[in-house]
Amino acid sequence: MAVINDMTFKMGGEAGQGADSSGHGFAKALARAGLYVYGNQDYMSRIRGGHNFFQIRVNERDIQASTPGIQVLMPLDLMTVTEHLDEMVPGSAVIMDAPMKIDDSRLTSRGIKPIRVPLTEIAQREGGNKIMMNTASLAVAAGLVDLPFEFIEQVILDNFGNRKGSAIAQANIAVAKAAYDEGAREFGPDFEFKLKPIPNTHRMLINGNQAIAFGAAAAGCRWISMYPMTPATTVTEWLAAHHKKLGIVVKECEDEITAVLMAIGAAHSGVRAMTATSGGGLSLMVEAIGLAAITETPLVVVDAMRGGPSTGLPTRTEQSDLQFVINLSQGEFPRVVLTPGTVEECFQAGWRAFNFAEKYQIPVFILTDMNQSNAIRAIDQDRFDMGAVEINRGDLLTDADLDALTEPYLRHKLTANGISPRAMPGHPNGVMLTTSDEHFENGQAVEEVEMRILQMDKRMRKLDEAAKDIRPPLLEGPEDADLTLVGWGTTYGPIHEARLILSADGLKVNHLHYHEVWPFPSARTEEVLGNARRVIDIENNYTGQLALVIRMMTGIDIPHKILKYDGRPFTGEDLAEKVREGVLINV
Amino acid sequence: MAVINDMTFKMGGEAGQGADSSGHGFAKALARAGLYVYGNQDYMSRIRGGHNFFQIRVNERDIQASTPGIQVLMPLDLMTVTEHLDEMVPGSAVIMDAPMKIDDSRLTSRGIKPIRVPLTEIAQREGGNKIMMNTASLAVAAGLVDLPFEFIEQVILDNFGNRKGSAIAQANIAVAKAAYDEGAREFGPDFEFKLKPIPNTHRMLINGNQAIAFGAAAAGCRWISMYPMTPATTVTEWLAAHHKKLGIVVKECEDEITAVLMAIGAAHSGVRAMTATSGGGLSLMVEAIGLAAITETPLVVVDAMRGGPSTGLPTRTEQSDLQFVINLSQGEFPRVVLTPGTVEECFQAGWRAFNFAEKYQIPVFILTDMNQSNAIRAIDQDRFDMGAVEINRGDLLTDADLDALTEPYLRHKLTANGISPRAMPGHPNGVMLTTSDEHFENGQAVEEVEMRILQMDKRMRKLDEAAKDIRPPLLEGPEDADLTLVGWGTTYGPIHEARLILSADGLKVNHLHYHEVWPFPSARTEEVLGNARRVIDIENNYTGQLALVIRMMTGIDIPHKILKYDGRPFTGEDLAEKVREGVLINV
Amino acid sequence: MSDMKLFNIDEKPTWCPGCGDFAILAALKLALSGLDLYPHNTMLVSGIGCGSKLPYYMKANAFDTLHGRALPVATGIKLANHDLNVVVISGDGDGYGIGGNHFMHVMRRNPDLTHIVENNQVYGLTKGQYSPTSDKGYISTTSPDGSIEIMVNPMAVALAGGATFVGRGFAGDPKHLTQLIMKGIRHKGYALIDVLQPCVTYNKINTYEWYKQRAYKLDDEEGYDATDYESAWRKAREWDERIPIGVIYQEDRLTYEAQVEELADGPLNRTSPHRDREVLDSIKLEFV
Amino acid sequence: MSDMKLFNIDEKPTWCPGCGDFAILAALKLALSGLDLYPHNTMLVSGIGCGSKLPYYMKANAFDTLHGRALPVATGIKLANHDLNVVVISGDGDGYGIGGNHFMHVMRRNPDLTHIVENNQVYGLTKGQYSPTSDKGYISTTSPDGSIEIMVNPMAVALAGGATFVGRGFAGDPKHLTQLIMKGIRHKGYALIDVLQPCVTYNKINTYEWYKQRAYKLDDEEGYDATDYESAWRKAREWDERIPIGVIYQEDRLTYEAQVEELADGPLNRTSPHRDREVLDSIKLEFV
Ligand SMILES: Cc1ncc(C[n+]2csc(CCOP(=O)(O)OP(=O)(O)O)c2C)c(N)n1
Ligand SMILES: Cc1ncc(C[n+]2csc(CCOP(=O)(O)OP(=O)(O)O)c2C)c(N)n1
Ligand code: SF4
Ligand code: SF4
Ligand SMILES: [Mg+2]
Ligand SMILES: [Mg+2]
Repeated sequence: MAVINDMTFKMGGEAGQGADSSGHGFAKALARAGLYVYGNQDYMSRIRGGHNFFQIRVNERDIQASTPGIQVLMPLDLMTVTEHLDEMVPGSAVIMDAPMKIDDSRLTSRGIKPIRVPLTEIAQREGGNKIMMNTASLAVAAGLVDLPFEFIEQVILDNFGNRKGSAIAQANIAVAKAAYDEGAREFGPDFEFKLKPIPNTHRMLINGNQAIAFGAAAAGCRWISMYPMTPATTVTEWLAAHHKKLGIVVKECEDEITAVLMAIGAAHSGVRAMTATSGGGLSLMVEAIGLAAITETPLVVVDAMRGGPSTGLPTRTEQSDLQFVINLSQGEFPRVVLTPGTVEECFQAGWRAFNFAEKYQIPVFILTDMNQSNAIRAIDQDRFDMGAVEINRGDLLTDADLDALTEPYLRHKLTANGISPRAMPGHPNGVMLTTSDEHFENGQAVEEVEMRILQMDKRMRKLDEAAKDIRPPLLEGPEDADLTLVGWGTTYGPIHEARLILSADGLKVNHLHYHEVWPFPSARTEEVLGNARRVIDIENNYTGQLALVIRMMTGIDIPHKILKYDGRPFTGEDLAEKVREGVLINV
Repeated sequence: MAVINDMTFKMGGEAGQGADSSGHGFAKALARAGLYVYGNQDYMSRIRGGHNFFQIRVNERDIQASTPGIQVLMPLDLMTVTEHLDEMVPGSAVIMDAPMKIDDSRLTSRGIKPIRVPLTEIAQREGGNKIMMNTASLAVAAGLVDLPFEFIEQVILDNFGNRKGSAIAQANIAVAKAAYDEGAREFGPDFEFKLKPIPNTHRMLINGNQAIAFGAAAAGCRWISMYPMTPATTVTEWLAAHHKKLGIVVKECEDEITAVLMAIGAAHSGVRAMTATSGGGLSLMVEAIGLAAITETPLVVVDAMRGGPSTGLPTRTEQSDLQFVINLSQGEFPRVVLTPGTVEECFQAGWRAFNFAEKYQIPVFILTDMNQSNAIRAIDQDRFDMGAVEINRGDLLTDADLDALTEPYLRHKLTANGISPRAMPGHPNGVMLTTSDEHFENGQAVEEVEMRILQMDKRMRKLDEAAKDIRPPLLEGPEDADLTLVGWGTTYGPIHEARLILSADGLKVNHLHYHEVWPFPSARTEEVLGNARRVIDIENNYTGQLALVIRMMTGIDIPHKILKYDGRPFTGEDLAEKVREGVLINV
Repeated sequence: MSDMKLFNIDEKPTWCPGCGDFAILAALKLALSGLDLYPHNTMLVSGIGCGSKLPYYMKANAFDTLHGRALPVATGIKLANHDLNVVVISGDGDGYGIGGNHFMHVMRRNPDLTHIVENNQVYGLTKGQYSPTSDKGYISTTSPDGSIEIMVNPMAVALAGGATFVGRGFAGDPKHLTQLIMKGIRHKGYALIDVLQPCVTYNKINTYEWYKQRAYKLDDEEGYDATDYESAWRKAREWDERIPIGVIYQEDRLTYEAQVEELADGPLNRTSPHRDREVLDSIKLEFV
Repeated sequence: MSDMKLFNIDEKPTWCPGCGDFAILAALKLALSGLDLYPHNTMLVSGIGCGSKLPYYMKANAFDTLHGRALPVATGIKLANHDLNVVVISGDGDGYGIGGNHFMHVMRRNPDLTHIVENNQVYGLTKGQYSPTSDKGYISTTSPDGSIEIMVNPMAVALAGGATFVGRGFAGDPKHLTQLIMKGIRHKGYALIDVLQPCVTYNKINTYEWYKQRAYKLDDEEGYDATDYESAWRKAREWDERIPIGVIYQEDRLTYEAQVEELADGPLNRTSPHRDREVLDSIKLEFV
């Protein structure tokens, strides 16, 4: 009767209690056991106190989102119990420190098992420090669900630098072992949810921001200038932590204006350069992005979205910058907008962005969001294939090309495809001028009608070229579905899960996922949506921005929408339920 | 055979030679003569040199745009002659200083009359200063076309402070008189284009920026903080020149970020406050506009558009910020966008903006452009009716209201229409907190789902309310036309003129003009365009932004477009010609 | 003196236990009540950061703005209603980093604002990156090998920039801080009060102990004359071994609002909107 | 010494006749050739304004950026290719007004940039509004009754902010200016060169004559030691009666780029993109 390899763990507590890092370690142990894992965190805009949690869903198949039910809750404080009681499924367990002040009947009455273990005591006794209570709690959980102890042990060792001899590692292991044994012995037999390692797997555990940063690194990015802003900061922090290995210059600046402008300077000089920020910082970059556009400087900007407007919900998720990014800055210019929805797509966006930027000499945006920035997923290692990463710098003149040049070099030369050969400043034959004013081919400012039109046309032509490189939206599920679910970016996961659930119900449903959204892939959109029977647009925002873009570009209206703007991500179950109930929000 | 009251004058020269101010004086004389006038300038981004011109079209009927043909050219330098020769109509005249180095046959061969008058000599002889040559040139023109001398004299007197005794005024009048007489006597009889004053008229001559500023003043605006940027600066400069009369605080800041934030501070305190800028400055204001939105601070922002992207064409016109303004800043919030297309509409936008801003406690944009900012038009004085200006401050609590308050004041109270009563900070019962974070009704930051949704819904509800106040697009011409011309903002003039021309051709054509564009007037749009036979979208930009918005909001596609992005405004003739020829640019 | 309790509110600060911001909050409340000010005639304007949350935890008019943007909003508020006592709250990143240009230019204007900078030499709210006041060599997630920029010296910049009141306090000495804030509020003009504020979570270098060892009171310096620019300049540049706290410099200069003629008749917000049909019609005639 | 003619180009400046910018252009070309620099190893980075048009009128690599934004672009360029000689050109509004925060923070970093500020104490290109360096009381279209802010003193701010080279030149003395620019370029680190630049069209107060009456050369001051911070501080604050020109202050400090280890092997742009399959695969294992 046991349920094998299908459950959710949740660890919660005040900010600063470490639910996050402990949970992350536990997820790693699960991934190493060959299981698929999806973990996401929820935290408040404060450093200590409040209520944060980390949630880990485990499964035997690749999973893309969390589910509502919890099988094992690991509260570090009382609030975590009371806050999440409603989410516990029958037969689930709450692993509590023995003295936790809650009446067990509040749990048992709902069919939840109160698992009281003297966590602090064990931590102090075996490890000599009560902060090892988190470790104890996780170890009880591992024991409870039959996860072999070796996986817990290994993660502890790793955390402490893999030095077997380390006293602190040994203390933690001792705590874990004692707790594990008690969990397994006292409560295991009675607990129906179990994990069974899958041998011979090669998983890795990564979140969206790491994947984007890793993708950029794989593209040979050597520059990131930025200003800290949640949830984008970790892109930089990951690169900073690896700067020696990657040879990347990391520059924290006095503000986002400087951050983007320094990147523009570096990019103009021939370095693959990027910046990463969130909405408020992006707002400050708007003027400079126009500069990149008119000077045809390759620029990669990561915008990790959060609840808006303004400071809004600074540690919550939202997908509300799409139209902003497509339309930002005065005047008109070509740009590319990538909207990855999985860690694999984040990785790809990370390197593809640089190819778009350099090939077309334009600003390229990677739009991600709070949820995706932090959510971790276990995937097969070969999904991050370094061999498949292409580097295309576009039409970049080499020293030899410049040596051979017989005519004056023209930075903004008019060409058939709109792309002017680029050179790095420094070569005697490549002396170049560029400017934010409209310009002649040689960069001199121009006000005359004719050249203005030619340069404008030239720049806009690049959009047509870039459109050929854009990956059309992904259609998953049967071509001739009765229902088409449409989404972009981070909703990929929950929609994917919802599709599986609804398909299991017998519904013929497919999923149109936009991961590269601008230049807008109109042809494929018309092909799929033009003939769709019933369409639902699903977005983490108020106005249904993708639906608006679709209508703007194709005329196709999607009146049925499921929109969520409370700062929390969807789950597959939520969506499936809403679709079933026909609870469709029309705006 | 004379053509009466239908002609165009053009004065041109290097920057700094005064074509602009002289031309403006001449236009004033014409308006006082009871004629309708439309004048626009064309200038380069430099202080001296280059080539600038000022062009004045005169007519007996109210006119809204310039026309291509010139009847009288007044070159202050040689370049002006060569640059504009192609625009001269047969029978037209070039009024030149006698020694101007150009072969008369280049003129006569095209049927143009070279009118050589020793302008500098007259200036020096009669006035004692050769810079009075401009005056001489205009006076010759006046003589040539039979404009009674009194109008010239009066303008000169006005310019010099209306002091009859002023020596410099007298010198100028002497120059003018001598030149006028020579023009009338020697060349008048042979010249077929004539002006005839219309008595008992009451005209005024005003440009778009003055009209916006005047509208704001009429609304009781008491604050403008700004940073200089062409073509918006003159809004401020006009207010600064009148600050004593209007009691308006004018604050030039260190940048546009400060400018908009100071206005937000002032507005929050209960002052009607605005800022004015162009695209680059607006880009810098993006973050702060989101702040105004979430704190529900009434804010009026004038964006005078110019050729983009980036610095682009800094002294040229374009309509390319529409989508930017509708979508700017992270997250989603209500806003109003006014897009006046005539000086009357500019005036109205100037005061209506404050009512929208205060009634709905939102950011309101007035979009104008370089052409409209500077173009002057003579209109009947009663078109600017101060009595018709309404002041609606919305739900603003008085001291008495606050005295009577029994419950704590809630700045962001949830209400049925989304509007929370506003109070000015300072009253003991009205102590208030607001923040850029999402907040409770009392302004405290909130992260919980429920209040987030309530506040988001509350803010967005205001858009529905505001939609009721928005003036639907103006339809001019027959309801059942064969052709509908669609435009917004400054294209009103040329489209209006084109409609008249095409109607005269016998075409049944009407004109749908958007002057208040967001919240988008979908109902009226569907009504008019849903049944239109043939539609052409006309815009001063590359992508056809209004057409994109129309499609986004109604699904109606307008494949036929006439788009112009060379920094110059349309003329009615251009448009009529393009329509006739079927030269439609499809993007 | 007003009742300090008037400034109390039922909101528990979300700061980390031990954070220097608690003392600043307490000192501000004491200073306001000591000056007989009230929640309704006080306006707090803050940026974004740990320290900038201060207005949430006390009762007074408040506008929490954007990261780095408190000063211009505060200037707008002050000019619109100069009857309000306007206190600006920002962090070091907020006030000297992203908000540095507002800082430079507000000094030239000298509006009557009291600007408290909670200077913990680190970015607290975003979890510990180095800030413009971090010491050179400071190690953080964005400077893993130590930052390679010299720190901003806000006292020196303020003196060079034309501030009319330049002071420094220490969150570890709340009594002294209260007095200093009172002086700042009493000062007619822009008053900068930089506060050494230990961030117990992220800044493990500049701790209470570190500051305590270095901070000394200018009040205790015999004959120190804060109105003497030259002496002030020497004190402003002290750092590291010895860090002076107290009023470093003070000068009399007309405030900005005293020079704006539109404000002569009283606060602008009381007479806005302003409209006189006759005036408008007379202006109309200029276009004729 | 390179041939100055190499820097010539067939573009007539659009400045007003008599504008101080002409002399600055000439001095810059002379300084570059005097230092044996070439168009291809020089990079001019300018903002927007009359003065910022300078790069249009000579031959060299150039990036004309945005109003106020030259410094960060220049820093990016310098760090990406430290072999380039990078000269930044801005106006007073550009450099000290809207670009003030970049100015404050570039000094902390000390990249090897030479920053020429064409200081005409007015906004030229936008037709004569007052600027942050306009004297208090300056009358303009946006200050019809005279501005009521005190001017920025860029020399003092630079000293307080940590600039390692602080100099002032005068467009009315192009020879001296040429020498000064040469010193600035030779200086390893951030060199500020503020140039008194008459705007003959809009600034009728601070004219050639006005400056000439006041400017005096520090070279002529017996025993003036620009490496002495205290003396520099006194000179930096002189204005009005007497205005010192020349090198006010100079200090040796490591440049930013000398401290970035990624640049040790040569310019970054020469080795970008950088990709090592083995390194990447090893990093991948961290996620396991
Ligand atoms: C435009 C913008 N950029 C970045 C952020 C993110 N952010 C919030 S607080 C903060 C820094 C806080 O440091 P500080 O100002 O020193 O205040 P502290 O938290 O240390 O009190 C940053 C970078 C933001 N809110 N807005
Ligand atoms: C963001 C932005 N704001 C405003 C402008 C308009 N603008 C162009 S140049 C300039 C001021 C020029 O003054 P300064 O920097 O002193 O240079 P100058 O023309 O006097 O040489 C301004 C305000 C702009 N281009 N961009
Ligand atoms: S992170 Fe630092 S500054 Fe922020 S609340 Fe905690 S101790 Fe205070
Ligand atoms: S306006 Fe002034 S600064 Fe600009 S070019 Fe003319 S004289 Fe020079
Ligand atoms: Mg800080
Ligand atoms: Mg200037």
